Amino acid sequence: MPELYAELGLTAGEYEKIKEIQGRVPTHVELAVYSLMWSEHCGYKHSRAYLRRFPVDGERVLQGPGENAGIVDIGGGLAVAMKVESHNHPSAVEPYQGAATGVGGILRDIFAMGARPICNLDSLRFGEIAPSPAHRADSPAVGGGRQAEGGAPGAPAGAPYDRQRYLFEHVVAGIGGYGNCMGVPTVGGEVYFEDAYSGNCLVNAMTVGLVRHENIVRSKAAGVGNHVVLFGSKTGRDGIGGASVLASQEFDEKLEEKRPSVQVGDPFTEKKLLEVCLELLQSGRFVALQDLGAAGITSSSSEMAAKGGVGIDFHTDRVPLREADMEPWEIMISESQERMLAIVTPADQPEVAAACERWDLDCTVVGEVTNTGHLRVFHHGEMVGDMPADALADAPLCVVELERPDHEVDSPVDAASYPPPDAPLAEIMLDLLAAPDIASRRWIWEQYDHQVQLNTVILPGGDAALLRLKETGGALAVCTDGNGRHTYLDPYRGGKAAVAEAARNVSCVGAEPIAVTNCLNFGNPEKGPISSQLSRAIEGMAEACEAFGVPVISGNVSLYNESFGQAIYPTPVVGMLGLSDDVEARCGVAFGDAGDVVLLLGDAPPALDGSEYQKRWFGCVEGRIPDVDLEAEVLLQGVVRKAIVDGMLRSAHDCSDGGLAVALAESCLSGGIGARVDLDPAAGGSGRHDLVLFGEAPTRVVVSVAPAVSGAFQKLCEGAGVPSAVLGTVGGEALRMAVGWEQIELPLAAMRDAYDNGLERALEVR
Amino acid sequence: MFKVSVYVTPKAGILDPQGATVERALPALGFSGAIDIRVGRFITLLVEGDDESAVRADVDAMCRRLLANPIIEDYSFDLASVDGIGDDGNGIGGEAEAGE
Amino acid sequence: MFKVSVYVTPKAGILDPQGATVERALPALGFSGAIDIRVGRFITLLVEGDDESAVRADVDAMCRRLLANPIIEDYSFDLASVDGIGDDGNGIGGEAEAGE
Amino acid sequence: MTARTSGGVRFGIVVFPGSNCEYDTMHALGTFPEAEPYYLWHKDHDLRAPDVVILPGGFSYGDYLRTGAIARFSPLMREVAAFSDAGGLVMGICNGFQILTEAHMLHGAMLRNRGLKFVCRAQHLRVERTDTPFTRSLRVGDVVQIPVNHNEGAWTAGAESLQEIEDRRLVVFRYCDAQGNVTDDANPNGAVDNVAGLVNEGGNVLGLMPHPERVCESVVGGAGGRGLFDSLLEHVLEVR
Ligand SMILES: Nc1ncnc2c1ncn2[C@@H]1O[C@H](COP(=O)(O)OP(=O)(O)O)[C@@H](O)[C@H]1O
Ligand SMILES: [Mg+2]
Repeated sequence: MPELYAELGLTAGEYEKIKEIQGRVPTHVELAVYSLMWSEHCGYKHSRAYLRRFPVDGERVLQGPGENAGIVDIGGGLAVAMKVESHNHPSAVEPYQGAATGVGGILRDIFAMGARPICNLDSLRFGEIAPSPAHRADSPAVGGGRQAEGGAPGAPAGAPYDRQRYLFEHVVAGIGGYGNCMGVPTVGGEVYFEDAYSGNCLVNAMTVGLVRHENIVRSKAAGVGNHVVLFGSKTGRDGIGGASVLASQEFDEKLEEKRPSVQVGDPFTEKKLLEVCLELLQSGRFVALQDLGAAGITSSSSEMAAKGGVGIDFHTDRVPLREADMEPWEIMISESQERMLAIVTPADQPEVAAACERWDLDCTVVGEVTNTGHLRVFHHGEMVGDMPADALADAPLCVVELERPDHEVDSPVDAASYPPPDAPLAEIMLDLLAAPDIASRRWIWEQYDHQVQLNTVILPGGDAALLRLKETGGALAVCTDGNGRHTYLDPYRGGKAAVAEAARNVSCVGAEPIAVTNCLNFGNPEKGPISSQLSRAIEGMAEACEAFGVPVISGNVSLYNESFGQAIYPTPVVGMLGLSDDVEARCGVAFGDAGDVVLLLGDAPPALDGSEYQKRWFGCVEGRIPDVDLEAEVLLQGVVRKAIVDGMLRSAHDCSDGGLAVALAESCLSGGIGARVDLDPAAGGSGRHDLVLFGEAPTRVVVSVAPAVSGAFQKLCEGAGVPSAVLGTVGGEALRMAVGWEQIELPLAAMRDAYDNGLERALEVR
Repeated sequence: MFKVSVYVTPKAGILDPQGATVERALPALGFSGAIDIRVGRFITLLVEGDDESAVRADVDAMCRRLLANPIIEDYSFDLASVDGIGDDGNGIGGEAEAGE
Repeated sequence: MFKVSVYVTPKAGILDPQGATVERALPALGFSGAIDIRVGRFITLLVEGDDESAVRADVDAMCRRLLANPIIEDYSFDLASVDGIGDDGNGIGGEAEAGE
Repeated sequence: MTARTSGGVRFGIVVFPGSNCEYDTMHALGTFPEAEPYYLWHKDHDLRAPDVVILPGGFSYGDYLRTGAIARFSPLMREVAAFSDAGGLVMGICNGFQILTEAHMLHGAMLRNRGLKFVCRAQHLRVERTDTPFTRSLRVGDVVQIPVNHNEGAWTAGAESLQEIEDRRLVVFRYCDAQGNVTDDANPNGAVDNVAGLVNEGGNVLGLMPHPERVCESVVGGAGGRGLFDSLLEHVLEVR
């Protein structure tokens, strides 16, 4: 048995603790249950202490972290449930099914709260899918190409791109395959391609749901004698991961058959599950509701019992099986998808059964609520496990001594030490517009139904998606943000920047940020440098949330994202929810009429450190990203929102990847009209024109206004203490940029060709 | 030239939502007594070459790399020698080769 | 009890985008000389009954009405008698019956 | 078919397991004061005196096996067939169109999109016929913008004669570019002859891949779909 606990991922200390709690040597079922509940995934051993740093309270918060999803009040008797979750590892093994079941899982978390999912977002990271100029043999930049110290992973020339393309294409298909079938629009998200993710892709899915206050349901079991009801799909051997060592101990000769199987998504069944849950919630038939996610019945039943301070007796032999010969421990930990667990009073049971019957779903009473405080597992009447529910839900904490990663430095790079690329600025600009990290994501979102439910007012492709609220005339804005490169260079600043950028995106469409969900994707937390990245990223995120007065209402932690000992970039993904009272008071990124005045809000100096330009043209990621001035950020976003509400802005666009030049180009392309601008050659601090154009800095927004309101708008900025500078005017068939003595002219057609086709071409180049 | 028939099926134990849905639907159509329905793919192709064992190895590699997804699917295939390209008979010939 | 294997293929002349895509992808993977690739469905099921010709008629109706769409697809199937439900051998047996 | 003589125009929206545009169809019809939409459950046996039956978009039965293949056997589909045989108006949108072809209530069949990808995007359509109850308020040659959203929308005549289908002028909408040119570039899925929508011989059953219910309000993408519903309302109110 001692070898067994270790193979299950438990430490000797934890095993001793289990024996102490149980007062004896644990049974197979118990060991399986403990090992999962005390795993990082379910127990948050390494992250729980840091997560406490997040601000979780606020006037609107109806449910903070601790439930299947967080919930905030949005007025009019309505509330929004939201959460983001990772499915990184399953997607690396089988990208289509891994991504699909990731979407399925997060959707269940939302309707487990009683909310109808109204949109999905997806935040993705893969390895590079095509070479950068810095890595092309004939590259003018090769001379300037440098490898960062401390082992920052740069793309070696001729890297194998096929696997990354395969992962990317199939992940996108899987997300669409599931969300489209569910009738939930996928309206936003992000994707980056960095070598740091080549052994470990990230697939984070977020769902936002809408619920009337009175229909909110929670997962707290209650009422001794009530039924525990399992409904949805049958249970098979899906996703029985590490615990399959339990099988190998006993069934060595049958190991091949007992091999854990990949979870396959069945969105059709989930759609029926969604409808039946909402129907039954409407009529108040559930005492409590919980989806089955990681660790299946084990985690859902023990969490329901622990939250309610009650016990649950569970009968594994009653569970409808897909494969007849499953062992009790397999049934307890199976991760078969599209299943829910509910607590139902005996009086309501017939109604629940009838509704499931109507929707052709299995529905079985698999246990009852008890007053024991224990999760007891029975198989054909024989008790095979008996554990205190609260002990299961309370994994021991692990504390790791923090260590600053070697590659982190205290000062930014000296831009002067970077030999300027031997290429015209216009060429660099077109390359950046076509870069897989920047180019139009249309290829992705045309594979997603982004319109079903008839709420999508601002389509994917803008700063944030905007969904109207049919019930109130208001609107919700949603986006995800997180730049791993930035966080790698400085976790604290990167975490802060992720929240600030997400809030900025929401503000740019006219909505006020009201709640955050997040997914923390990091490497192995047992290593000091990784835990250090995790704790400091959280600190930065928390400070930013506090500055905006926005609570963190839910999230997910995905650790151990490493391959061959190489961790991914530390990647916090922030999901931001914004609220607007009036759907008509909105703004997009598109330039409008010729003659409109273009302005830049914010004056943070653009930097090379961690920029797309540094990565693509110098082949490295190094330095230290600029810090976000949160006070300035809050003021700037306030001005943007006020100007949108007052109808002053024709367009607003956050300046991020690719810097000011790319932001201007995107506003031109989106509006189908050019612009003529004059940029301050001293903005980068170093006198380098390339930095003025492509350097990156937080807290900057490009806006355009009609000439008649330009004066009033500048006065508004001045009054609020927000720096604004007139850059030029909208008009013409090209983007013309003057930087000091240099003139760059980019015809719309050339920019469109690069931007619109960049992603698809990157998938094809050999 | 060989005519190749490839049979791709969901691996045992792997959920097959299509099969399960068809199985549930059949009784309503008046077909009872059909169970264990699994829906896979049937791929036919013509492969040039005279050396059966070389073609067999090629087809096996093709199945592994493109025609089937070995993580969730099993495959098998038959080979039948044909005279010319024109032949498109539907017969199942040759011996089956189990994949994986 | 019979084990039934149903083969559904795109009708001759009907566009088969999947087959065409596979055909285009193969050379890049180093497989040349594979042509005329058609992707269809392979469905296996167990059907209760002792009377082979009755089962055959049933399966034919099932194919015509549900498993294949006669406007765009052809089908054929084999039957193999099996002892009990437990059997899930993968062998291809019985004689093929051309549909439509 | 029970004809109604007064009140609103009744639209019965059939809900199959896996349908997901029934709410949208209901909402869109709600923007027409004369429309009286209601849901029908696929296991029902009574259409409840509709003026028009709509088979909405979505993924009935998960689109498993073939799109529409299982849904067409729903008990209610027998009633829908009887209703259409008696001249009743039936409109199948996207998945509804797929179901109607599987049920042989419309010609042809659907193949997977030629790009092998799901496609959701704005789409221009050229109106080919206006002598149908579905298009009477439009003009021949009009270009309307109605989004498509499907994985298997490449209509093909299959074993049936394309020539006969064209000769009988059953095609009502074709995919086209903004100028109304019916080109291959403007074809989102590889449908034969750019067919986006067609009617039966009686002209009382229409199937179309694009989603008119998605474009009935300017705030979410325009009003390109209103013409179809306007036509139906006009027609029903006139024949009363
Ligand atoms: N990074 C985070 N920030 C805030 N809350 C978090 C974070 N990670 C996890 N949580 C919260 O911890 C709880 C457990 O998360 P998880 O195990 O992912 O839930 P589930 O099993 O429902 O998917 C949830 O309430 C979740 O919102
Ligand atoms: Mg949950």
